[in-house]
Amino acid sequence: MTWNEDWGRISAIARKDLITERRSKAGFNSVAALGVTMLVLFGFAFGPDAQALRDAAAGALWLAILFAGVLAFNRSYQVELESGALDELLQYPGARWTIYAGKLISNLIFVSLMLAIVVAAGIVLFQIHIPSAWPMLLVTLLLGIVGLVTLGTFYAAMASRTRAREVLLPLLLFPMLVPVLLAAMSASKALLGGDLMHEASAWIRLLLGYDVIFLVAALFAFEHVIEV
Amino acid sequence: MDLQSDLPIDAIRVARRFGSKWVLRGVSLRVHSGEVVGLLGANGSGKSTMLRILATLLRPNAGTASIYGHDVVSAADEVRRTVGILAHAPGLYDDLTARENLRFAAEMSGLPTTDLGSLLGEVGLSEVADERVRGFSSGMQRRLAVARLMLRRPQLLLLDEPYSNLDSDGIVLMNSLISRTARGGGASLIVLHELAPASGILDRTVTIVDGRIAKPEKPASYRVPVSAAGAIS
Amino acid sequence: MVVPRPGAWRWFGVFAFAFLIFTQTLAILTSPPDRDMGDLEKILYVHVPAAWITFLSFFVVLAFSARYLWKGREKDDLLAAAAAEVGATFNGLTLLLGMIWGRPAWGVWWTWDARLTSTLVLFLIFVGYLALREFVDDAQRRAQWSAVVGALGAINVPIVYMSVRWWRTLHQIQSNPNTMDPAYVLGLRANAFAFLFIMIYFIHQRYVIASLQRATEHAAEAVALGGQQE
Amino acid sequence: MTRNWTFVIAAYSLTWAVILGYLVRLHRGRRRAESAYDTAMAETRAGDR
Repeated sequence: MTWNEDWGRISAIARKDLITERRSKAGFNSVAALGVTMLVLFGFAFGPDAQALRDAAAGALWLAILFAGVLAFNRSYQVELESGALDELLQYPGARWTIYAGKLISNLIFVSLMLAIVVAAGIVLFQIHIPSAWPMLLVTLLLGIVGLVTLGTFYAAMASRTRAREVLLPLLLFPMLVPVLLAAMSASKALLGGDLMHEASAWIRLLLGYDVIFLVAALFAFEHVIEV
Repeated sequence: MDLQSDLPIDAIRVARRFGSKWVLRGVSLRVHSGEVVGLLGANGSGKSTMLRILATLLRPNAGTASIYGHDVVSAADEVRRTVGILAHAPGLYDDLTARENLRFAAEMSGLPTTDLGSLLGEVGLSEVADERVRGFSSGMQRRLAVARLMLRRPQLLLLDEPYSNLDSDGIVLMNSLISRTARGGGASLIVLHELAPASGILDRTVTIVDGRIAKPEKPASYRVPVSAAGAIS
Repeated sequence: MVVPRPGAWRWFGVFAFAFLIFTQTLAILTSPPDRDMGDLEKILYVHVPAAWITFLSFFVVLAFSARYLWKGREKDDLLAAAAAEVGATFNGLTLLLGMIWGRPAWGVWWTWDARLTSTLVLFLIFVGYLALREFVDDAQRRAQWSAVVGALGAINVPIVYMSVRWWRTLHQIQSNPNTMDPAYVLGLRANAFAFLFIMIYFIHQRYVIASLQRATEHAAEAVALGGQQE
Repeated sequence: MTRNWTFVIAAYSLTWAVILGYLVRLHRGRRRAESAYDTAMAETRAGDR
C-alpha cells in the first residue's frame, strides 16, 4: 500500500468526477445559477439601500454558496449510485479514505469555481468595494470552502444513501457548519469593511483550526461510513 | 480454521436479512479450485445477496464466509484482491467513454493502463471505444463490464446472470473467460436463470430454496427445467 | 444478547424521583429571594441542572460512540442512542427554561449570547443525530453512521461555543460558585445530583427498551433460521 | 416581584411536565417492548418443537 497507489486512486476518482461534471455541463450551470439567484433574492431582502446591501453582502454570499454547495455534495454521490457504480467502487482493494480524498478534491474544485461566479456576481449586485487586503479575503474564502466541502462531502456519503437525502443532508450539515459560517462571514465582513478592529486574523485562525480538525476526523471516520 | 480453509469459497451458515425479512437463512457452500458452480433459485431467493456477501459488498448478519482463506468481513481487502463480481447493474459511468471507464478501473486497481485498446478489441468494442457509455445498448454495457473483469483477472468470478443481454458472440466470450479462470486454478460461482448458455462449462449446480441450499438427494419444491436438467451431469 | 431485567433499578428510579422532590422543595423553601432578581432565582434550580445534564449526556454519547467505533459492540450503540434521546429532551427543556428566565430577567425571550446559541446548535446537532437513526433501516449501518455523527457532533460543541462567544460577547460572565451565596450553591448542587440520578435512570430505561427490541429481533432471527443458530 | 412568580411556576411546571411526560413514554415503551419480546420468545419455543 504505497503512497503512489493511494495517490493513483485519489487522482483517478477526482479526474473521473471532474470529467463527468464537465460533460454534463447542465449540473454546474444550474447549481451556479441557483447561487446567483439566491444573491438576487438576498438583494431584495436587504436592499435597495446601498449601505445595507454592503453590510449584508458577506452573509448573503456565504449562504448562497452553502445552499448551492449542498446540491453539489448530493450530486457527487448520485453519480455513484446510478447504475450501481458505488458497488463497483467498493470492489477495488485499498484504503477507503482515498475515495473520500478523491471526492474532496473534485468537490473543492467544483465549489471553488462556483464561488468565483457567485463572488463576481456579488461584487456587482451588492456594490462591493474590493479592499486593499484582498489576499486575506482570498485566504478566508479558500479556508471557508475547505471547511464547507470537508464536512459536506463527508455527510453526503451517508445522507445520499438514505430515504430522506434532501432533508437529511442540510439537517446534519448546517449545525455542524456553524463555526465555519460564523468565522467566514465575520472575517469576510471585517475585511470588506477595512478590518478596523483587526479581528479578521482571529477568525482565520479559527477557520484553519476547524478545517484541520475535521479534515483529519473525516479521513479517519470515512471507512466506517462507506463500508456498510 | 480447518485444512480446507484455502478453498475459493467456504461459506458456513451465512444468513442475511433486510429489515425483518430473512433472505438468506443459513447457506453453507463450498467451491473448490477449478470448479464452475451454477447457483439456481426462484426470483428473490437470495442468490444475488449471496454473491454480494461473498464479494464483501454486504456483511452477513450471521455465519461466516471466507474466500481463499480470507474472511469476507475481517479480511475484506484481501478478498477484494482475489474476487471479481459482475453484478446486475453494469456499474459504469455514463458520461465517460468506454476507454475512460476501463482506464478508471485500471487506475483504481493499480494496473497499467497501456493495453486497454486490445482489451476493448477482445470484447468487440474497438469501434465505440471513444464513445460515451450513455449511448451504449445494455449488451454493449455488459461487454464493457466483462472487459473490466478481464482486466482485473480475478481468481474467483462471481457472476450474476452473466448471459442476460448478451448475444451468441458475447456468450462465447463469457464462457471463455470462465473456463480460462477455471484452468488457471480459479473458480466461478454463477447465478443463472436458465442453464442453456452455461451448459458446456458447469461442473455442478446448487439451488437456493427459501433462503437455504436445497438438499440434492431429496428434490425440493423447486424444479430444474427439464431441458436444462439433462445438460448438467 | 442479555436482556436486562428490572430489580434494583426500579428502586433506583423511585429514589431518584423522591430525591428530586426533596431537593426542589428544599431549594424553593430555603433560598432567600435575590437582591436583584427576587424570586426569579428559583428558576435557576431547574435551569442550571438541566443545562449541566444536557452537556453531560452528550459527553456520554461521545464516549459510547467512540467505544462503539473502537470495539463494535451493539450495546454501546444502544447506550449512545439512549443518551442522545435523553440529552435532547433535557436540551429542549434547558432552552425553554432559558426563555422563561430571560423574559423577566432581560426583557427578551431570546438573546444571541454564546451559551444560549451554542445550546441551540447542540440541540440541532442531536436532532440531526436522532433523525439519522430514524431514516436508516439497516441496524449495522445505523450504528456505524450514528456513532460517527455523534462523535463529530460532540467534537463540534466546544468549537461552536468558542466561535459564538467571539462573535458576540455580551452577557454576564459565567457565574462561579465562589461569588455566590452559599445557600444557592447548596441548592444548585443538590438539584444537580437529583437531575443526574434522573438522567441515569432515564438512560438506563431507554437502553432497556432498545435491548428488548433488539432481543425480540434476535428471537425472530432464531425462528427464521430454524434453529441453525446455537 | 409578584409578576415573577408566574415565571417561576411556569418553569417548575414545565420541568415536571417534561420529566413526567418522558417517564410515561418510557414506561409505555417498556411495556410494549416486553410484550413483543415475550411473544417472540413463545414463538421460538414453538419453533423448537
